[in-house]
Amino acid sequence: MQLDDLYREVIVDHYNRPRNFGRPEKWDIMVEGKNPVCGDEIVIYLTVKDDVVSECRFEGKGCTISIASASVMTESLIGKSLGEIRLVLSDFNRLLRGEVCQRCEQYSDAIAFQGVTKFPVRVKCALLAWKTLEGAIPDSGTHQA
Amino acid sequence: MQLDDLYREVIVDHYNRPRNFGRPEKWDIMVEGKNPVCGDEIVIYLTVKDDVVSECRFEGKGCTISIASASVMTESLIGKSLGEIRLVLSDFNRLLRGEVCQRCEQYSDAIAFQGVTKFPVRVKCALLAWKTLEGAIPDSGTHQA
Amino acid sequence: MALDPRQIKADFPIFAAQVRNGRELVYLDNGATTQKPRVVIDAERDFYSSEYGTVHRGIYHLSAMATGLYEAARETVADFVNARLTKEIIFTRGATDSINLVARTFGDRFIGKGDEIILSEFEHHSNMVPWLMLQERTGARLVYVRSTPDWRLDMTDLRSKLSSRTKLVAITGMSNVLGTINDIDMICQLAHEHSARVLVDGAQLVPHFGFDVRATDCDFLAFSSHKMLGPTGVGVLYLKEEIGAAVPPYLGGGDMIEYVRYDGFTTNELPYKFEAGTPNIAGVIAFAKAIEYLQGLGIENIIAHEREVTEYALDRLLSLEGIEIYGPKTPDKRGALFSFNYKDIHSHDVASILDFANIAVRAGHHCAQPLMQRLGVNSTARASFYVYNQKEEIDILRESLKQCERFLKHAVG
Amino acid sequence: MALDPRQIKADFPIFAAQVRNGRELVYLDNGATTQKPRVVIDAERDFYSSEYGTVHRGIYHLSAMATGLYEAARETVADFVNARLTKEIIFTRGATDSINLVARTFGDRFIGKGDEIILSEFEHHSNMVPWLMLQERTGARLVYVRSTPDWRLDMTDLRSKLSSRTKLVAITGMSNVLGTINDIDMICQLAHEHSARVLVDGAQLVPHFGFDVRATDCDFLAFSSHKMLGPTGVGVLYLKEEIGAAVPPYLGGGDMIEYVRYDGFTTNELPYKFEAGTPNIAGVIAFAKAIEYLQGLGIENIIAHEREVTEYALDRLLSLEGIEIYGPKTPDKRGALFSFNYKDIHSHDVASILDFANIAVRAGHHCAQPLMQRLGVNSTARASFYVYNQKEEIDILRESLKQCERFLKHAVG
Ligand SMILES: Cc1ncc(COP(=O)(O)O)c(C=O)c1O
Ligand SMILES: Cc1ncc(COP(=O)(O)O)c(C=O)c1O
Repeated sequence: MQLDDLYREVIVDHYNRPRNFGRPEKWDIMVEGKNPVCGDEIVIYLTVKDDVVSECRFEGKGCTISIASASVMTESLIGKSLGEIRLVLSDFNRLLRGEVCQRCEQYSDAIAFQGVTKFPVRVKCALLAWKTLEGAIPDSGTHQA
Repeated sequence: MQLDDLYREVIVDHYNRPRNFGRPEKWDIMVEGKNPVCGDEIVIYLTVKDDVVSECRFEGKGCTISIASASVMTESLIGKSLGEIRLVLSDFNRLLRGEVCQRCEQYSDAIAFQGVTKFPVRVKCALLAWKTLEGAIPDSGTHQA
Repeated sequence: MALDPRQIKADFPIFAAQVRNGRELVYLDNGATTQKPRVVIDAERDFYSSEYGTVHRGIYHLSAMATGLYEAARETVADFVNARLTKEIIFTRGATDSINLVARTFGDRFIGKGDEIILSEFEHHSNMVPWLMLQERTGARLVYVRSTPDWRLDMTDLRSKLSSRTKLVAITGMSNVLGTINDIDMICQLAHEHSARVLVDGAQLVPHFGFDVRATDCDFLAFSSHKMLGPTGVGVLYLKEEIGAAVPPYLGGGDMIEYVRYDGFTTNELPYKFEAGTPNIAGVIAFAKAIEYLQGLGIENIIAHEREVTEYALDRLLSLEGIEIYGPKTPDKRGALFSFNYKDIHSHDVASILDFANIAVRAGHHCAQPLMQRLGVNSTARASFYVYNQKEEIDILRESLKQCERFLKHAVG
Repeated sequence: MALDPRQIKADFPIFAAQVRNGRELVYLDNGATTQKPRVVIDAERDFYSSEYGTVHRGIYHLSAMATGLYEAARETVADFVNARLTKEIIFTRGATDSINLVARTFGDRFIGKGDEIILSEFEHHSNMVPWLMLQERTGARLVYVRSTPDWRLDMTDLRSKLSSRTKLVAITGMSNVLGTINDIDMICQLAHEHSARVLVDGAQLVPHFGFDVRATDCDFLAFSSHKMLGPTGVGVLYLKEEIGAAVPPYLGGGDMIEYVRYDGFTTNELPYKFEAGTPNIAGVIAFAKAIEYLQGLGIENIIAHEREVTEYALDRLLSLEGIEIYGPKTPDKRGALFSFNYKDIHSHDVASILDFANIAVRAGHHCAQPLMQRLGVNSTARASFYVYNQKEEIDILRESLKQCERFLKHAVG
């Protein structure tokens, strides 16, 4: 286990230069998420055209992992249909549970978060944006015991 | 430590043939005591003439130690003034705390209860009658932390 | 596979430590608390010695490890009682604490004036006093189901007492005085027909027979670690998710909240909502080891052993002249726990004298004073068995009981 | 005599076990929980291995011994906090449980609608939520005393807020975020002038400075074993006898009763009235060993060590560029506990990166969310010290903090 597994260059890069950051002029779906334990907050804005995400932006405060993960998420959602989003969501959840996920290679830099599984306490950070989005896509069917 | 320290012959004798047992025709002071843990119950009856205990009887249900101790108590109180009773009470308490008590030799068979100190859980049994009486003699000043 | 108590005993350091006057310890107060196997003792020691940290909050290694072990213990318990969801398992201080939790949350929210709580006549004080206190707070009424002459729950009486007023049936799985095992499946079914919830006091039952919360469909199950080879200071409350979500919190403090403001707060999700403050981390982790040890023996084998001991004990003890046994005289639906009085020797004297033969039995009211009155006694002695007890120990008990009398007789001279 | 942390460390097995990448464990989360010395670990193991039994009820040898040890532990605690009577010491599950006990007994009996409870702005959730819950139950009001710019309690504000409506001042002895130590003597004096009771949350203060309940004349004192070298799952509530006798019981169950009937009950005397169910026997017994260990080091020496560490840490940390420390910047009336943020690195990242240097610090809101808002931050990192911490560890912390930044910078490329 290396600290670099957590702070992959690409993650730190997304943290320092978050993509799709900042509130857009208009949007179709807005959803807020918080982690009470660390005070992290995130707001996600989705614009949907013909059932396809045309724009996805976010703003918020958080640690390296939660911000980078939100940044990666926005990139991997743009151009996807709502049905596909559900798949991406469940794939990312699986990745963070340490399961094999070949498709994840296709989602922006999502695969970089594989190393986070070695830091169980940080998994929550990596999932903040994704869990938040999940709340806005009611049928996304990822279950938790 | 021997079981005989607890069940001295004289104690078992008092249990089998308790002295001053049974309710008298009349009395001046009556006081009831119970031990909720073991269900033991005791009632003590005192007759006082000119500040001196002329009669002391008891009735109740209990284990060998509590019954024998009540029996011994009645014997050691008869003929004593209320002031002397306080002394007897505190002496018996001291005996059961394992302290030296030379006067105790004078109180009927009280000294036989010395062995009970080796059985801390039975000390309560030995004290039931005495504590009960203490409640009826308000100024008896034995303190407990 | 039959248990081998001799071999099991070797796992429990106390038996080697407590040989007195050449006599091995015959520990028959398992109804009160059980001894601990080496794996449990070592689990606590190892945790403190090499991986101790707090749970749920720390980012650092030790805390992450402790959290992992603590939450794995919750899964072990969930699995053991077959809970649908891990978050339906709340760690408490003990069965008493678990029952009080239900009284303060479910009780205060859903049981009001005129509502009824049904109990048996043979509940432990821990499953009576919280309801008596609720009665004082809310004006709810306690209703007691009669016992049959054989000291079983009178199911006809239960049926007749269940009504739309019944909000809860709070009942012991197994009596800690009589050994009686209640028909929880049937009780749940009957209660649910009246939309009443069922709390099972599993303190005695669970250690000896296991429990399946889904098969019985009970709503609450309370039990204690220390009565099933685990450490002191740990208990479990299983409660159905839907209820946990609907009731107010129990204790206030760290971990049970989501957000706190100076003027209010919101509660955390299950199970944390009911676990305020730093939990008994080491205790919980070691408790999981106790469960694994029991699972290693095999619950089926434990049940078979319990049956065998029960049959033998009933046979050997009932045939002893002068003994009175309180509780069912047949081994069906009955645990290996026997309350008795011998001749007219006070139970305290019996216990003291047996102690001299290094036999540990309980004497007193067993936290069931009202039942003592029903039984017409002030106190009883009680011998209760577990996985490390051998049938031979019943013979030792029998012989030593006879000595009691001889001893007290002899002393008279 | 000055403490020798190197030597003390040798008493704590974890430090030998947790060497990672050649680096010794620098454990700086003592505010959350402390590590355990061998004497404490062994006390639990030995108790379970050779003398385990239940307390208060058993006639037999093991139970008598366990009861003796358990009650001796109570005396150790009574002596440690200088209680007038041993029975003023109640064993609970932890500080959180202790405070909830007061809220449910004293609170429910004596604090009604319109009555006021005074708190500081920097209470732990455990000393806020129970009162917020009481507010919901009874309509009592919570009143917060302002802090000075230096993050101390504003005594003038306290004076102005005390009134005949004040029923309780519930205040921390030492803040678990700011390190601030309150002037409990003065607070008790002022509160008592208004006939208000004082509850001291001693979770942080007691382990580091000891406490004298008679000298301060406080009415309640709550603290936890696990924050002072003892096992998890044990806490203490000291409460004045006159209060204990006047309030209703807390949990219902075994041991806390005198008599139980099917339709009512009477409570046992102090301290048992508040100890329902089988207690954490092994935990309590081992906790006494922890206190004895601390007494062996000498409370005066611990205080001196705390002072030395505080001075050095303030000096070394305040001089680090980019650090912000929350709490008093001077060592008087302040514990060796430092919340901080470094540059604009999130506290979670700080904690993760420090963890790689085998330094354990806390990150988050430290169960004081409202205070975080007052401080204008989402979270902080926190380094908290104890008897086994050396001044050198402050230097290690300082150097490693600098690495954080370099690490995250470097990674950007
Ligand atoms: C049937 C029953 N219920 C509840 C309890 C209380 O358990 P604990 O003391 O562990 O809280 C006991 C233990 O004596 C019991 O036998
Ligand atoms: C000031 C303060 N009060 C109360 C508590 C709660 O203690 P416990 O979690 O042991 O119940 C803590 C511990 O975090 C604390 O720091």
